[in-house]
Amino acid sequence: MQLVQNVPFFSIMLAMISAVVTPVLPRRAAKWLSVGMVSAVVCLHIWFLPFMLSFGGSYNYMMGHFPAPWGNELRAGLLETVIALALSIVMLLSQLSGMNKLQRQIDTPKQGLFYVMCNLIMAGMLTLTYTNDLFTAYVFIEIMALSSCALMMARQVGHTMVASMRYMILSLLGSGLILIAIALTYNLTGHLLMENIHAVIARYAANGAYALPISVIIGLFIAGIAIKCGVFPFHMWLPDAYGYSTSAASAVLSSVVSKAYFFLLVKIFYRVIGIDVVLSDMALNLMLVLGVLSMILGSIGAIRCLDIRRMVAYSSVSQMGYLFAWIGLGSDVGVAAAMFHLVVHALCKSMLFLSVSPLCDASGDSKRFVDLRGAGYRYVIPGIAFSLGAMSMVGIPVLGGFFSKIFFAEAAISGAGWVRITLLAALALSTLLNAFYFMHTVLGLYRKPREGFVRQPFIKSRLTAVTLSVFGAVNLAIGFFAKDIINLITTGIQNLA
Amino acid sequence: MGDILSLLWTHLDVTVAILLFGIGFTTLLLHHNLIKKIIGLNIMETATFLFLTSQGFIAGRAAPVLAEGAAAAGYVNPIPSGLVLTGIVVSVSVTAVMLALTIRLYRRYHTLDIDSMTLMMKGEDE
Amino acid sequence: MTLLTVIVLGALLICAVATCIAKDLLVSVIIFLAYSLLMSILWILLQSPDLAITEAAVGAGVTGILFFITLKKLHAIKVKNDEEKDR
Amino acid sequence: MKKKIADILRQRFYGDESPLDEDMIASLGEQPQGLTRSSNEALEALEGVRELRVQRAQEQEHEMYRQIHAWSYSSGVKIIQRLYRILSAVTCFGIVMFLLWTVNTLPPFGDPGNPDNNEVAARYVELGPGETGAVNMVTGMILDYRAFDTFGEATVLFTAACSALFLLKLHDHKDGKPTKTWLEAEYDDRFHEPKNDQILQFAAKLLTPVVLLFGFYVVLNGHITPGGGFSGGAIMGAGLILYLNAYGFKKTERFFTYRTFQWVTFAALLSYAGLKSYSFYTGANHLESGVSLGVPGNILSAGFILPLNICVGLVVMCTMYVFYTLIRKGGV
Repeated sequence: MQLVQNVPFFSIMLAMISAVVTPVLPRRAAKWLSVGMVSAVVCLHIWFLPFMLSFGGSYNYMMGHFPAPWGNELRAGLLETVIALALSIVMLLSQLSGMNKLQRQIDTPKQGLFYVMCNLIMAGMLTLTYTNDLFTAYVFIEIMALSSCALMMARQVGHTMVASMRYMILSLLGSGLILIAIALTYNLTGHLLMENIHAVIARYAANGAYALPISVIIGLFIAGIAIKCGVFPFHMWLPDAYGYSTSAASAVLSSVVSKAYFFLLVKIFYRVIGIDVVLSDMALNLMLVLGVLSMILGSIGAIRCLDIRRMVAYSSVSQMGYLFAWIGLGSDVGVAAAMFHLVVHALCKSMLFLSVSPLCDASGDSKRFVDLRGAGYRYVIPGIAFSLGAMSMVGIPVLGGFFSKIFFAEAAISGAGWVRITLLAALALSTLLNAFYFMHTVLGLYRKPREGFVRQPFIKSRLTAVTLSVFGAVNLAIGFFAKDIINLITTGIQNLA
Repeated sequence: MGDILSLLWTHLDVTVAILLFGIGFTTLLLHHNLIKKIIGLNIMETATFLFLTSQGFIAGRAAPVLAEGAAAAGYVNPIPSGLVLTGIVVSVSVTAVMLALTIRLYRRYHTLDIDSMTLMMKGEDE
Repeated sequence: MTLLTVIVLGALLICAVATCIAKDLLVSVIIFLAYSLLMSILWILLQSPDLAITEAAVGAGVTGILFFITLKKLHAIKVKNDEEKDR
Repeated sequence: MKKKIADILRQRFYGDESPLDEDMIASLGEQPQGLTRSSNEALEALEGVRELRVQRAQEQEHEMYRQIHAWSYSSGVKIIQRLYRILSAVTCFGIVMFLLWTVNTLPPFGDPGNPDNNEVAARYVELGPGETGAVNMVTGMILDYRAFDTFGEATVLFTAACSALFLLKLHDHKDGKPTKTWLEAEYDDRFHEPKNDQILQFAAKLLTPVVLLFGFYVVLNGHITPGGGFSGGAIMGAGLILYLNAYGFKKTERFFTYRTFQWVTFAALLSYAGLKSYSFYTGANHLESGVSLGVPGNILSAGFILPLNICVGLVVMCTMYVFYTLIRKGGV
């Protein structure tokens, strides 16, 4: 085994160890340790990606001295590497960009703890991406749930506290469902490692045994993860949580945490249950229904908002709906489109959240659309970043969002019967609604300020400007290399099974 | 009907676990009081653990603390016990965090009812 | 399936229902502790002594203490609040 | 009715802890002014008319929201809540029925031929003592075969402790002087907790050493008898809590402060991570680990399991104690 193959293990351990070390460090050191750790992980992955490309397949990494059905394992493949790299970049840029705002919004002694939580989320994200073991996934889901709750309420106002209570309740219901699903899986197969479970379930599927429990398992996993991602009927906590917590926290929660959960679901479909079993199962329709509902209703919720951050938060609901609906479509093309959109949306939504908060600062700390008029002139770089992100979400050509819409449409057309019609209609309607609320906002940013608006002095931070420019460049690059990325993802999905 | 009942009787442990899960789930979802919700959460989690543990049980075998010279076929399956051990610790930490949140919320809103909390929170917004 | 197991299972169900419908929070917490102890007995019957000892220490012990101190704290906050209201 | 209660409570609250955060205060300061129209340029006039229209639309929208709010405070919220409750009750019932139905199709209870009694469990029981050195196979499994899970689990405790600190910890000033809130908390604690209760103190004097010793015994013998880091740590934590209850914070602060918690958790988790990283790395790269397992059944055996158990036990003990102190007073 070459040294480079240890990268997943090194990244996870690095994140965990820096989380453990942070509480005893002074606040400044904690901050830079966290940033340094995330950048180290990004660098490790940049080293790792070419290796995985030349390596071709995937490999298992034993955590300890015992092979597959006995010990814990990690598994590295192309898709995992791409997702981990993308989400680590999001994490790094979010931390840097939200740093100044965070120092003003969170009590000084508690800032160190904030970075502990960031490190833990990083560890959880990496582990959920790379793990080859269902029970490890459960443990790290709980770590993610606790630490994202802490991130949410880091800025302690009434909204975030009530939202985090609601989040905890829903999230624990979700964990309960996932744990029952894992217990059922263990009961049927006697294994916890993904490949071994897959072998046994494939055997059952071939001779038609235990069809009902397998359906139930799929349904429970879908319901559990849907609750945790905050798609439509379970989204009550989301607008308050994302809308009032500090901007770095909102960016991390919407882009890293929910994406990691979603990727775990895809992994479970491909590697635990087997995609052919899943695709022929009735339970998948649950995903389609949840997805379409949250696509439409999330957008409608966004239109009804008077406050820019709640609008961006609601837009998150609708975008998670896209991912669910296109997995629910039940074809490989749909999964590839969803994975591409996962990357695009992670980069885009975090940029939106992070550019909104300087714009609000420039408008006298108000989040209402009326006061935000002309903010694009007052603070140029965040204005451009927001417009870029909004245009990408709407699907203006050359940007990443445009390509994901194209891939979505292609995948939907390849579907059959009423599913095709529903998805195409939902895509059209949701894009229209998206365009309405995002363009409305962007145009508002470049209008004359309302009369009687007094321009108040605000702090311009160089760090925020630089990171937002990098964010913008990354988003442009995604559109530029869309074809390559989708090729990577398609190969990765083939390797996943 | 009799068939189903006898089947449920042979799976008695698991059936009770599912019923307890239902009770806990319903309490967690429907009860207004936060403390009750947390107790419901605990019941739900222990029910899941009971479900897991009962799968490791093999009638007539002993706990997996190995004695010298005993046959390997004399012990129950140790895996579910290990998993549940992990689960219990997760459940106590989650409970502690929920209780801490409850205290903070009570200090702010002076109620344990999550719906009135939400109403007051919306009131702050106007 | 021994008789003892059946009795413990039945008692578990009764405790769970009683916890959820009890009006007083303290009563509810105490019944929950009884539930935890019954669960640890059940785990001995299911041949998992590790779980039994952990549940007795964590579920019936520490969780119970945490619930009690929380109730006490809530009461203290309430008393303080009432005093301020009277003033 | 609820509205009234909300109002009363809110009014009381504005006093000590203002629920208005900066955003809201900022938005309060800027009441929308009446539009003044500059007479010269037609373009600006047009703009002004549009502004007026937009503003009127926004006012209407605000009015609509206010009405919705008013409605939702009275009857609407009741209807929606009832609907939500009925739906959730139906969902819960459905889930339980569905699971019961599923359970019937599962393999029978307690049968040795079930799919989960396969080669995995067999190897743990047959080769376990030789491969891990532990006699209690549950400990052997969680601390050697599946040690990464257990590391995650210890981290869950650490995460929970940090979240509770986030929520409840009261902080001193920089120069070490206690703040007003801290003093108030201290006062409240003295007021509400038992003071020099003779019976309690006598019982604690007798019991605390025994409880701590028993906890330590359970931790040390984790690989031989049932128990281990988690249960033993919880027992030790309970012992500390008993001592605190009897003698108050003055006495416990002599040996357990916030810094103790910080450094003990840090050291324990870091040594866990270090030891396990070593064995993960050697295992994955097919190197010899060079750890001798000793004779299964002896106290000094089973390689890393004994130190790992001690680490886990320390983490659990500190976390449990810190949960208690945080909830009681808001600090260690």
